[in-house]
Amino acid sequence: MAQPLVLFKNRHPNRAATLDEYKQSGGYEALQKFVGGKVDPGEVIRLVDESGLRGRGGAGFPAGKKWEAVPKDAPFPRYLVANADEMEPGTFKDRILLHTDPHCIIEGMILAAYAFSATKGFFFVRPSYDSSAVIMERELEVARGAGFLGKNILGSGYSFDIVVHRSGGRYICGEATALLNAIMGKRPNPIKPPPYPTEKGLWDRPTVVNNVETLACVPHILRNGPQWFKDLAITPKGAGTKLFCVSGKVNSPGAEELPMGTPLREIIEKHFGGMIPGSEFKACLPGGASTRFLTRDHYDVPMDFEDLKAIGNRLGTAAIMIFDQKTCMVATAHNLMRFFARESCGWCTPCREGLPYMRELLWLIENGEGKEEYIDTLRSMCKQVWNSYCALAPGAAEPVISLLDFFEDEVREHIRLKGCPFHAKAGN
Amino acid sequence: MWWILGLVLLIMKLIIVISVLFGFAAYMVLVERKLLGRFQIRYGPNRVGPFGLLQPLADGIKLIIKEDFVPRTADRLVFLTAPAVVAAVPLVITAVIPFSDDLTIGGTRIPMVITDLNIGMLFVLALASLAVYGIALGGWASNSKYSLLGAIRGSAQLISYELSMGLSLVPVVMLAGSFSLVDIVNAQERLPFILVQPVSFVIFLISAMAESNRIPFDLPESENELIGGFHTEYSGMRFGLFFVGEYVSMIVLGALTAVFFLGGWRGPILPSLFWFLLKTMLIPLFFIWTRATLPRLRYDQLMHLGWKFLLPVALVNIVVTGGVMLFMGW
Amino acid sequence: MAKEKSVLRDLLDDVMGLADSYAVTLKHLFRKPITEQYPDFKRLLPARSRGRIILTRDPEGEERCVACYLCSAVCPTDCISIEGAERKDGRRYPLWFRINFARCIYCGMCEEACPTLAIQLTPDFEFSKYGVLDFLYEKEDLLVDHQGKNADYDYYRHAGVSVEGDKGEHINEKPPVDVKSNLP
Amino acid sequence: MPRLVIDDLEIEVPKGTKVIDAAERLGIMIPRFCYHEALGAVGACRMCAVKFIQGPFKGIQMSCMIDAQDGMIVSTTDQEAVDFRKRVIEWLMINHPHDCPVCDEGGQCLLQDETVSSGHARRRYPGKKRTYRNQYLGPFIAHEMNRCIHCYRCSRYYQEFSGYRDLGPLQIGNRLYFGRFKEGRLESPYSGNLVDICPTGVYTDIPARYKVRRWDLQRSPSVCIHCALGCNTIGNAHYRAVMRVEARMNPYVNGYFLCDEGRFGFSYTNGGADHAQRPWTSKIGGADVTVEAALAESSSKLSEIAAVYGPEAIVALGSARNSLETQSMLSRLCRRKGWLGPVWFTDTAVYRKVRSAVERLDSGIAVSMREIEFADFVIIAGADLLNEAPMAAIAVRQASRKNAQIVVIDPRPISLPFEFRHVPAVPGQIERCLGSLVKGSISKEELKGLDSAAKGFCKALPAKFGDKESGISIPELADQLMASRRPVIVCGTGIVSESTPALAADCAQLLRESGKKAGLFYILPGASSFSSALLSGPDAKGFAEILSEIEQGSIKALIAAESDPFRDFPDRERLDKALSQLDLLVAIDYLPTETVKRASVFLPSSTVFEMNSTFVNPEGRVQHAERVHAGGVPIWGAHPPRIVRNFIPGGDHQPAWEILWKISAETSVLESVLTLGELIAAEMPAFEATGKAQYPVNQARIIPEKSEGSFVKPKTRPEQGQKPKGFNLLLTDRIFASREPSVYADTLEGVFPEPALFMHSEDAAAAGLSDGDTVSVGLEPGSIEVKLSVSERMARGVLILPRQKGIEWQRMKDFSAWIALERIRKI
Amino acid sequence: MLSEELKQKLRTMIADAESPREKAVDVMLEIQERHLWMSDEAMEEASDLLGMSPLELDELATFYDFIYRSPVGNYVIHVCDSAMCWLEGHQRVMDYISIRANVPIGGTSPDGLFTLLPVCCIGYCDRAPAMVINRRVYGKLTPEKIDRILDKLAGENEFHPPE
Repeated sequence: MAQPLVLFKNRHPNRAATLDEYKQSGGYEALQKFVGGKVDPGEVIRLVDESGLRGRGGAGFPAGKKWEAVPKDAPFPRYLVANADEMEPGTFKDRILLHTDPHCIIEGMILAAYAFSATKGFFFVRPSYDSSAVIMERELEVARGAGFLGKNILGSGYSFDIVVHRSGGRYICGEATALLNAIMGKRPNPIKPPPYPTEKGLWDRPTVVNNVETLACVPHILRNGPQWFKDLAITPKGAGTKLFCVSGKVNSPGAEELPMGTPLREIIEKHFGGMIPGSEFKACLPGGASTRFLTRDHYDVPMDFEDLKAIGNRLGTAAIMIFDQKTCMVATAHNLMRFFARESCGWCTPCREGLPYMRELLWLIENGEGKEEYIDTLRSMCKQVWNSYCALAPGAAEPVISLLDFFEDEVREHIRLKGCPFHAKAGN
Repeated sequence: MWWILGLVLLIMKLIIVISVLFGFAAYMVLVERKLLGRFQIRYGPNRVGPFGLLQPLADGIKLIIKEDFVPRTADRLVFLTAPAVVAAVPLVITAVIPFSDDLTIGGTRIPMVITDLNIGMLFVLALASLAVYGIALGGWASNSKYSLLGAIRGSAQLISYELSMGLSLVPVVMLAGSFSLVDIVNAQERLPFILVQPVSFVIFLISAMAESNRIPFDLPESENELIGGFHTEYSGMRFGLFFVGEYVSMIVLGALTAVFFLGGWRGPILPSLFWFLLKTMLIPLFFIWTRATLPRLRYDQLMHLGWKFLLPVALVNIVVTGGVMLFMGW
Repeated sequence: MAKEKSVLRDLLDDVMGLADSYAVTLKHLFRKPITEQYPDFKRLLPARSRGRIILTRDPEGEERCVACYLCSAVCPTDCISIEGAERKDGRRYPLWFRINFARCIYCGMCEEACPTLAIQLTPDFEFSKYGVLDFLYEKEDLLVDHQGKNADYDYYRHAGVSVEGDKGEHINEKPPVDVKSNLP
Repeated sequence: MPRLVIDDLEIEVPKGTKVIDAAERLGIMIPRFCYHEALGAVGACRMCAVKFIQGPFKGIQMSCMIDAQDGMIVSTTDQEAVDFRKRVIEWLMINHPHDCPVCDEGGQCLLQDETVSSGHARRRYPGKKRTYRNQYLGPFIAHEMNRCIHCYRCSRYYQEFSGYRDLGPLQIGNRLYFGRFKEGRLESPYSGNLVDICPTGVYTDIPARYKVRRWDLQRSPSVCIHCALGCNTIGNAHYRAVMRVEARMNPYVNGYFLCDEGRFGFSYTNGGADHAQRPWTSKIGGADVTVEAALAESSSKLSEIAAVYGPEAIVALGSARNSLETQSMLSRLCRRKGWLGPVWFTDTAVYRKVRSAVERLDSGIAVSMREIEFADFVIIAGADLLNEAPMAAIAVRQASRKNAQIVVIDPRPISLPFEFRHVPAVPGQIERCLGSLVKGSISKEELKGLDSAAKGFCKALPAKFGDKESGISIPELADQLMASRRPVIVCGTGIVSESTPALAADCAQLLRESGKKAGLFYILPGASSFSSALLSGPDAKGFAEILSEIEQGSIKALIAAESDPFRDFPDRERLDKALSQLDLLVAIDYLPTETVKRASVFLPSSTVFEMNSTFVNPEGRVQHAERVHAGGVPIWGAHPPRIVRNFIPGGDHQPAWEILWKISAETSVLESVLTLGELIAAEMPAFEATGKAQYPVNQARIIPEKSEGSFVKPKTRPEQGQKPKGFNLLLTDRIFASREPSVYADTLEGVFPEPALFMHSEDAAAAGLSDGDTVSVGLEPGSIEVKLSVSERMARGVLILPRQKGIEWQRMKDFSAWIALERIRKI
Repeated sequence: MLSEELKQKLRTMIADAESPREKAVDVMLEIQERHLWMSDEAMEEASDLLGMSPLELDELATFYDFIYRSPVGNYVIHVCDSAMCWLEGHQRVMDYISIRANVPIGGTSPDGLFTLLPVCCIGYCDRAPAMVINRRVYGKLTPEKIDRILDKLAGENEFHPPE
């Protein structure tokens, strides 16, 4: 089957597609048709809803539903936020997308904004993607020049503008409510709904936060129809394509656009050049650091929201991190836990104190000071951090849960040998 | 002339008996403490004088020089006299106790009894029940709940055991055919009554123990619930009188037991006075032994024992004795 | 008749029981007393026996007592009174510390409660005086120049509050958090 | 009204009640750290986890985050929930130091309690403990960050509740730090509440530092007497000294909190740190005597004077810190013995303002501080809340947090912990500004619906108040006022004109008649000024009159019951001279005042901590303060002696009413009316309604259903032409430094604001003065030298002079003065 | 300490925003461009511009990774130490830079040129190991590449001394 290219069809090595290139590939047609044609915003929502587009940021919430949640009589101004603050280890799809086709995102943002009559858009970008922010700012100016952005878009009477908001850099800013706090210049602690941001978000106004990839899909859906989008996927329940970022022990790490539901084996062996010489597939994280390990047993699982859910896992951001047989899984889990412990915002106890606790235990196990009872402690703590305020701590527990599920022998080996059988120091 | 001699003799006898009695009582305290110590595998008092022999002296001095304290709300007169009653009663009883064979000096038989009353035993019983007045008055006059409780217990206990005590002595009288203690001693020329009347002896012994408020019948005092009972409020020599009274009455009861059941001063070879003292001392020693052995009875047990056991047994004993005497034709 | 028999048996049992106990006491009468002649012969008491109370010092020679009031709180006879104060360097100490030994029942609860092992009971039990006020022991009387039991323990090495020096220098502590640190 | 089942107990709670509160109503205390009723739920600590068995939520959930709903079945004792809570404690304890013995919170520490109750006793965490460096946070609060469990209560209280922005969370993750940007004193005058709010010992009380444990304290409910509001407190005493004062929850008055002046200003009762400042013993002519001697002396001297010169040669002074009992006794004695007085207020004008304020309150219109929190428009007229009644500012802030509009009409450079519109009007213009604001909010239709009196009043209100003068558009504010439902007028009684309190009442009444739930709240000058105004008749003599009578020689004796004219009277020289003419000056007090020093007979009285006493707050709420301890020279700080005594050193004090009764030799005063409660009831008819038999009365309000006399037509005075080149000198209160018990509290000395004279910057520029200059203000009896502080946020043409320590303001002829420009010189 | 020109620039920046606080991070990043790190004085002046208290700004400054509250060198080298870079040897990269540029891990080199800090995932997992230097990313690091980069940066610095 030929690879259907939707988001990446204007991919050029080492540069982003220009406005003209984008327009040639059918860009801004949807904008002309829907905004320019003053189509009822409800229609936009209906089409996107029908296409089965689900949030690409990790949680997989249907995009149309989110827009619908904005009350019709909600006060103005309303805000749209494009979340390009991907900080999940292994994930870099938004960067690739930004460097490939910024106008696709811009158009997506305008259309999404149109769907619930947003008046201002924020493009929230992390500091290490400064190059992306620069591209975005440049292309926004281009779009404004072309009349796609700003006051009275395409003469429709609808006005919308986008500003780039640079973050100071923290993983928690990727969480929608924390992100809103960050934009407002408050400490980026998550806020537990209700009220939902779609009712009271930025400055108590309705606000929708969408992932960049989600927004990029919108123009294509509107141009080609929902059924077309649905058919792109391999699995019946999936919809559209997905940017898979593969990193680790494969020959050509990077990001590729593949249909939703492409099996793991095919992704690794066909699209990313297979394992590097001398390496064997041991495990992978299918959707960034806050998912569970997939082992050799899951090698043929289709990569889709529902199929992974069926085996107790999550597609997350579809950032596949591949580990070979030379990798110590305890050290890997420790590294991930160190990441999460460091990036915890410090709001709630399980995350602030529980994650460093687990990191300490993993570190001791890795360094040969582990005790058998640590395994039980880790197990029960993995369960207990689920009662934390936001999803960071449960996400952090996922790799450890699967470490204890699939690699318990390896953990016990560490304890028995009083050291790491792989002799790979994890670093602190 | 006779009556002068009699008076002199009487006074001499009184002085001798009382001083001997007090001396015995004082040393009885030491003996008790020493014995209790040995029963409990320790020494007992051994610091004052050799083997603690001067301990009674020290105790006496201590009691005399201690503050004599009278509670503010006490009935002063009664409070002050009560200990005297307790101490005096056993002394009076000794008047009728023959303590030796008659002494013949210059052809004159001097009876070794202060006075040989023909109703001696009734006298003894009557006075014995007087002792409780001391306790009751002392307890009541103290105006303290502990004392009052102790006094009430004392009276109740006394009434309960006086009865069986008296009944236990009926066979003795029946056998001796006289109330005179001298006659009773004489009646035991052949056999001490203990052999004839063992049941009476046991009842008498138990009742005597109860009469003298000794463990296991020390409910009127019971230190751990009534903090001394009737003498809670007493101090100094007044307390000492209660104390001495108890020991004197112990000795007197010993003497009575000797007279009623052990054949009085009778005994082979050794002088009769010695025999009498020996027999007299046996009973206090037994009391001390009991004190080291038995715990205090509960009040209901005390009543149970007195009314439901000793009294019927004593009655049955009288009937049996009477029957046997009738049958044997004595 | 079985019933009557049993009454007699009961009586017999009772009498035998009494006889047994009399026999026991009688036997004891002839045993050698085990009494120790106290003032002539003094037994060595174990270190944990509960006699006169002292206040010990930590290995650095400082007063161990931090005037936390736990001993006075736990004391069943209320014989301890304290007033806490603060030294210039922030260390807590008792401005005065008074034990009324006339009230003390040597139960040792204060020692058990003491978190710094300052208050300790010693085997010194020969403790009698002529005046009741002489039983009021002040800090000067209580404070000794040694560590008593647990000689090595130094509360301020574990406390987590710094008296001298910086935070994070106590046992099992990390260096203090630098709020302005650039490290992630 | 949702019904739910918690631990097999069913309960019905109002909608919006959190499950944790529903459980509390059932007596089930779910452990919590971050949740606090006043601060709301944020779900940070995760300690209040319970198991939801049935209902819209399932499994382990935080009970503070979930509103009670129908059909919920909740178990707090479910093993899973218990295990989780135990784990949370373990997590919190992995870094908590082992310092309970040296921590002041030990014994009253929520963390300690919940750690013990969770059963967590052994440290399993193999790692090391995190440590932090502490910050200096000023003389009240000690900071020990190592103990922090990161519940965010402090920053939420400090920033959100009290509105100050210099303490908050720094850093991230488990390095989270609560502190200031730089070390230094906390800006908030409400910082003491951090001690109460912190569930563990991060913030501890410095005045009580290392002094005592909670279990050793004698605690009693008390009432704060530092300002008029009557905040509820708990007095804590130990070793004959008051060790600390804590806030006592009263939902209608102060909520859970207390200002720093009330919390830390207690040391006057101990005589300061060295206990020497309080006059402990009775004195005759400066020499120590027994109480009996002093009583006999004053008693006989008084009857002598009464016999020779008649009873009207004796005058009694009271004050705004007298208890209700003392006031009633004073008033009774004056009447029965024929003495002059009692004179409660040194400034007769203040007395008249307080009286007119008190007369106008009724239960329909008087609001409590709690009700101010629910206002949607607050007009503060002539009151500097932060300085005059600090907790009222906190109440208004709560309204402001709920988006209420706040307007302050006051000439002073007011700063408040919330956003407000400041109309810097000079005192003479406050009425006009208030009147035009209220008038502007009455729509034409509403005006038609009013009765004639109200209509007349409304019409007579000044129509316009120039925007030029205020820089703020009154019509715009009036429109907002028109839209509001629950406006509240907070009116001061300090710098305002005599007619302003009544006008404020009329305005509130007018707003109410126009269909709003309007409220009225007065800021009165002292703890018991409400009751003193009730007790005194309309024809009471002012202190100035009394003074001239003394000067004339018709008054020979003066009884000062907890009263110090030397503090309040502006002309010290005159007072000095007059009082030295007296034959007898009896001072009854607990403070080392100037009057006490000069008294011919001095009798020590009890402080609020040493007696049962009653105070009435500005909304008419009668509040009873119980005795905390017996008093006496504190044992604290020195080695207690070993001698056995049957008296308490310094234990001679007795309640002022008792002393008065004894020196009056009027035994019948009490006997004829039998009880103190009946005495009060007899003196104060308003008290009757609360039930005199139930003395002590607590929390009843003694204001009438309906007040008399309203809608007095305001005087539409013509605009007073600005006198050329001169200033009106206004005397004001300042937090910590000017009220009576506070200035004798050495605990507050560290935070006294710098003495300063305030002036508008343009006025200053015109006079050639600049900020920070030391100026000399020439007055008739003498001149005052003080530092100048200029501000743009105040009225022009006025000088604001705080009556605070460090300013010798008592060189004025009267309570206000007109200062010509040229009399202000820079030195 | 901020120049008037910079202040003016920041003021216009702030004026554009919905609320001044929104620009807090941008203001701090802008100040860091000129002054490398946020000193206390810079914080106070910036908070003044933003209408926040210094503490409120510090709450944000200490929260974020790329705002420096301690002095840093002209070039802040952030070496990623999250999963993929760790797998590909971030420790070697760190050690190499540390020795090569004479800079302690977490500290600044004596010449004030480089500061070496670890950082959480920077989103260049496909080019691991990676690092960010002054918001520019370098991936697939090898010793030779690091040499080249450091030499170039050191060279640039001679011509453009920082303020």
